[in-house]
Amino acid sequence: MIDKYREDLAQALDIVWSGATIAIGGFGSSGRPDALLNALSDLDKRDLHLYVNNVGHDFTGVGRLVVEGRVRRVTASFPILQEFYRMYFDGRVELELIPQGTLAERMRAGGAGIPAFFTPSGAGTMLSDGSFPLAYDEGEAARHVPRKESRDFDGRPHVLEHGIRADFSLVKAQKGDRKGNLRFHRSARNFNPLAAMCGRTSFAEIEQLVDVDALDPDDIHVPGVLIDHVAMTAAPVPAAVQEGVS
Amino acid sequence: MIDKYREDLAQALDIVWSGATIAIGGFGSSGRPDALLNALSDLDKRDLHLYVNNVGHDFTGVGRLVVEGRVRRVTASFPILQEFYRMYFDGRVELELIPQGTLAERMRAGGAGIPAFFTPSGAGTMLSDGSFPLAYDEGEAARHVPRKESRDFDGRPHVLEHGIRADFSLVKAQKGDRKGNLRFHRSARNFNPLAAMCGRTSFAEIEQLVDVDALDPDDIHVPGVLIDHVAMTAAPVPAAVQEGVS
Amino acid sequence: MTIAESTPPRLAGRTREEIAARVARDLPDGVTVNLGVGIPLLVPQAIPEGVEVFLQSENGVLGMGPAPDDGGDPDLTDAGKQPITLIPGAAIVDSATSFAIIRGGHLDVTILGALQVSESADLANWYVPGRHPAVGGAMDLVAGTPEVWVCMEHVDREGRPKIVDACTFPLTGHGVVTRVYTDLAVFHVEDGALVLVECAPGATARDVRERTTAAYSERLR
Amino acid sequence: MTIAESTPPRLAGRTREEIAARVARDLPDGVTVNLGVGIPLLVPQAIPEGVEVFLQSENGVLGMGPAPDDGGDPDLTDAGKQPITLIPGAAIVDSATSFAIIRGGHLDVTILGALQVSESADLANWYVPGRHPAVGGAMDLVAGTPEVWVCMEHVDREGRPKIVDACTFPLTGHGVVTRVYTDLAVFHVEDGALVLVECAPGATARDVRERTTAAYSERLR
Repeated sequence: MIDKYREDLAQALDIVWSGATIAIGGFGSSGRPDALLNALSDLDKRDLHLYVNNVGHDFTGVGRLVVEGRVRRVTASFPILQEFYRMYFDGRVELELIPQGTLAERMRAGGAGIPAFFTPSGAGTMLSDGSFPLAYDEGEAARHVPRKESRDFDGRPHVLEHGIRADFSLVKAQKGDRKGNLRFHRSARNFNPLAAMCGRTSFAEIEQLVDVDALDPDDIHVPGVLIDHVAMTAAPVPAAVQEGVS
Repeated sequence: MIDKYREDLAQALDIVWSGATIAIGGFGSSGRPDALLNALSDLDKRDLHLYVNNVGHDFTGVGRLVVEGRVRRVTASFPILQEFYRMYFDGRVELELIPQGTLAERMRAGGAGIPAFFTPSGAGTMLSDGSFPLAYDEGEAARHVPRKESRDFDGRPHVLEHGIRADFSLVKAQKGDRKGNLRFHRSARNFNPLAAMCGRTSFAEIEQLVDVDALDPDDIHVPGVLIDHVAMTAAPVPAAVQEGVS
Repeated sequence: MTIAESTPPRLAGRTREEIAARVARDLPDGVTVNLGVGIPLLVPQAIPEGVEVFLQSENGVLGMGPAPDDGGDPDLTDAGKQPITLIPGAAIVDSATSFAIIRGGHLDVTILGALQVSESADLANWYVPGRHPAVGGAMDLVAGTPEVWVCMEHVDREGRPKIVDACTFPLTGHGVVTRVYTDLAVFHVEDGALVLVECAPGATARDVRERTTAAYSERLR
Repeated sequence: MTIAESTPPRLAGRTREEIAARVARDLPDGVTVNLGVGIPLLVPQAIPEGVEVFLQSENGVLGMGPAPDDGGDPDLTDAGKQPITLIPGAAIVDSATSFAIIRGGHLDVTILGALQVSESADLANWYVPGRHPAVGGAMDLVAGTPEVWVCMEHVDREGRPKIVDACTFPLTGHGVVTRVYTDLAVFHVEDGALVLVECAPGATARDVRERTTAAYSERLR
C-alpha cells in the first residue's frame, strides 16, 4: 500500500543529514515550504547547500536557516536578505549566483536524467567567466564560481550548465493526496515542480489533504511518483511569537 | 485584440511551404492532429521533414502524407507502417530514428532556447555511433545518421542531442480558447505540448472551442503564447469515403 | 554440425505465466514499474494480494489499471496503443515529463523482453537487422531505471542461447540489466557480472549451463 | 575638472510617465511583453484604447492584470512579489516552463531598465559592483526575447551618460538591446549599431550628442 502521508513531520524530516544538498520550491514567500524549512532549523540540521531562487526579506524559512548559520552555500538567482549578504561578505556563507531560468532548468534537468545542457543565458558575463566570487575571506574574494564551458550554436555563445540532483527537495502545494499527487494554486507553483523533480528524496507540505481519487488525473501538477513524504503545512507563526516567550 | 481562432483551416495552414520542417503531436492515433495533417495533403504540400513519434498503421494523418510521397524525412522513435519502411528501403524517404524520450526532450529543448543537451539514452548504440542508415539507395545504406558527440558524466557515457526548432507545429487538443490556451484529455496529451513548444508557428486543432474565461488558469496544459492558430478538428472521415467516389 | 545436433533438447521449465509469476514475487509493495510487451504484460495478474505495484506507461500514464470492460476511452491507451483504465491516484503527464521521470530514475523497475543479454549485462531488445527498425522508449527506460529486469525464454526458437558472451544483435544499452528471469533460471547481476541464483523447477544447474554461452557464477539457494 | 564642470545641465525632457507612454505607443496590438521594474511598470497604464498587450511575469504568470483593489490572492504575485490579478485567458506555468517560454523566444518584447547601454547594444542592468549581487531573470530575458527595449534616464544622478562606448558595469548580455527610450531620445539598434531616431520634445540632437558617449548615427524623423 502506497501511503506517503506522515502525521509527524519532524520525524519524517529527521532523515535529512547535516551537510545535505536541498532543492527548495517557492518564489519569495509565495509557495515557500516554511513548515519544512522551520523543521530543519528545529531539528538542528547544519552545513546545508540550498538550491532556492530567493533568500527572502524575512527571517522565516530560508532566511531563518541562513541567519542561524545552518547554510554552507546558497545557489540562487535573487537573494535579498541584508543579513545574508553580510554573512556572504564575511565569508560565512557561499553564494553561487545563477540566472533564474538557469536555476529552474538545472533543477528540471537534474531530475530528468539530463546531466548538462547549453543555454545562452549568462554567456559572456561575470556569472559564467569565472570572475564571480563564490566565497569571501577577510573582505576579499577568496574563491570564484568556476568558469563555464562555452560553445557557439547558430553563431551565438552558449554556456554549459549542469543538472542539479539534490539529496532532498522541499516543496509546498495547495492540495495533495496520500499517493503524493500535488496541485498548486496560482503563481505559488513556480519552482515547486522543479524542486520536486530533482531531489532524491522529496518532501511536500500541503494545505489540504484530499482523497486519493479527488484530483482529476489531467489536473495534477506533480505526479506522486516524484514525492516521497507528504505532511501538512504548519499554521503560520508570527515572528514575534517565535522570538518571544514561548 | 488577440483572436487566434480561424474559421478556414485550409487558408490558415496554406502558409506552410513545401520543404518545411514540422513537429507533430500524438502517440499513434491518440492526440494526432489529423485535420491539420489531411489539410497539408489537400493543399499539396511536399518535401516535408516531420518530427513525430509514430508513423501509424493507417493511411490517415502522417501515414497519408508519407504514402502520398510528400515527406522527405521522418525523425521518429517508432514508425510502424509497412509502406513507410518499403519507401525507406527504396530510398524514397529518410529515417532519423531516435529514442522516444530523446524526441520529446529535443522538441522541448528547441522550444525552450536550449540548443543541445546530454542524455544517456542511446549512448554506445547504433543510434548514436554513426552506423544507422538515414537513407538507402538501390537497397544499400547510402547515408547514415551522423555520429553523436559523446561525453562521460559520473562515469557513464552520454550523447549530445540537439534541440528541435521546427518551422511549424501541429497539435490536437480537446479544448481551446481564442487566446490559444489548450487542454488535453488523458493520454492524448503525450507529444502535443512539446510540439507546441518547438514550432516557430504553431497550429492547434481542437474538439471544443470554449469561452476565454472558461479554462481555469491553473488547469491549462499549453498556454496560448505558444499557439498561433486555432481551428476545429474535422469530423473523422472513414478511409472508404476518402478513397471512394467523393 | 547442424543446429539440430548442437543444441540440447528443449526442457519443460516455467511457462510464460510462471515466469511472470516468478517476477511478480520479487516486486516489493509500493514499487513503481514499467512493463514492456510480451511476458512482462502478464506480471500484473500475478501480483500477490495486498501488494501494490504502481504501473507507468511511457506515453504519460502514471497509475495504469487493467483493460476496460467496455470499449474504454479512446483518449486513454498504453504504450502499445491498447485501451486501458486508470486507478485512483493516477496522473497524466506529457511525453517530455514522462521521459524525465523515466530517465531521471524515478521509476523503480522496468521489466522487458530481450533478444539477448550478455555476460556483462548488455541488453539487445530493439532491432533484428534486416527487419524494420523501431526503438520507442526502450533505450530511455534502460538508461534511467535503477532495476532492469529481463523476462524471456532461455533459448530462441532454434534452441540457441539468448544469454551470451557478447550480444550479436544491436544493443539497447551497455551493462544495464540487473536481473534475468527465464523459463529455466533466474540470474542476478552483481558487480557487472551474471550470477545464477535459481534454477526453475525441472531444470538443473547443468541444464542451464548447457544452454547458456555467457560466463556466470553460481550461488544457488 | 570636476563632474559639476564637465557635465552639461539637466534638461526637462520626458518624465518617467512620458517615457512609458512613448514606449506604449510602439507596442503593436496583440504583443506579449515582459516588464522589468521601474519605468517599465508604468507602461500598462499608457496602452492606448483598443490595443491588447498581453503581460507575462517571469514567476509563471501569462496574462497579468492590474493590482487588485483589495488585498488580492496571496498566491498570486508578480516577479516583484506584489499582488496582481489575472485577465480572462490567463495561464499559470511553473518556473522551468516560464523560462522555456522566455528563453525560447515566445515573448515578443521585454521592456527593462538599465544602468548602461553600449554602442554595440550591450546591456548592463543587474549589478553595481560593491553592492549586493542579484540577477533574477534578466539574463534569460535578454538572451531569449527578440525585442529588448530599454527605458531609462539618459544620464545618471551625477549627470554621467548611460549610453556609452563600452559598459563599465558587469554585462547582462552582449549586443542584446534593440531599442532605447530615454527622457531625451529614442534609439533603435540596426545591424548591431545605435541609430538616433527621435529627440524628445525639449531636446535637440546636439543635446543628445553632448550627453551620450556612445558612437551612433542619426536618422531623425
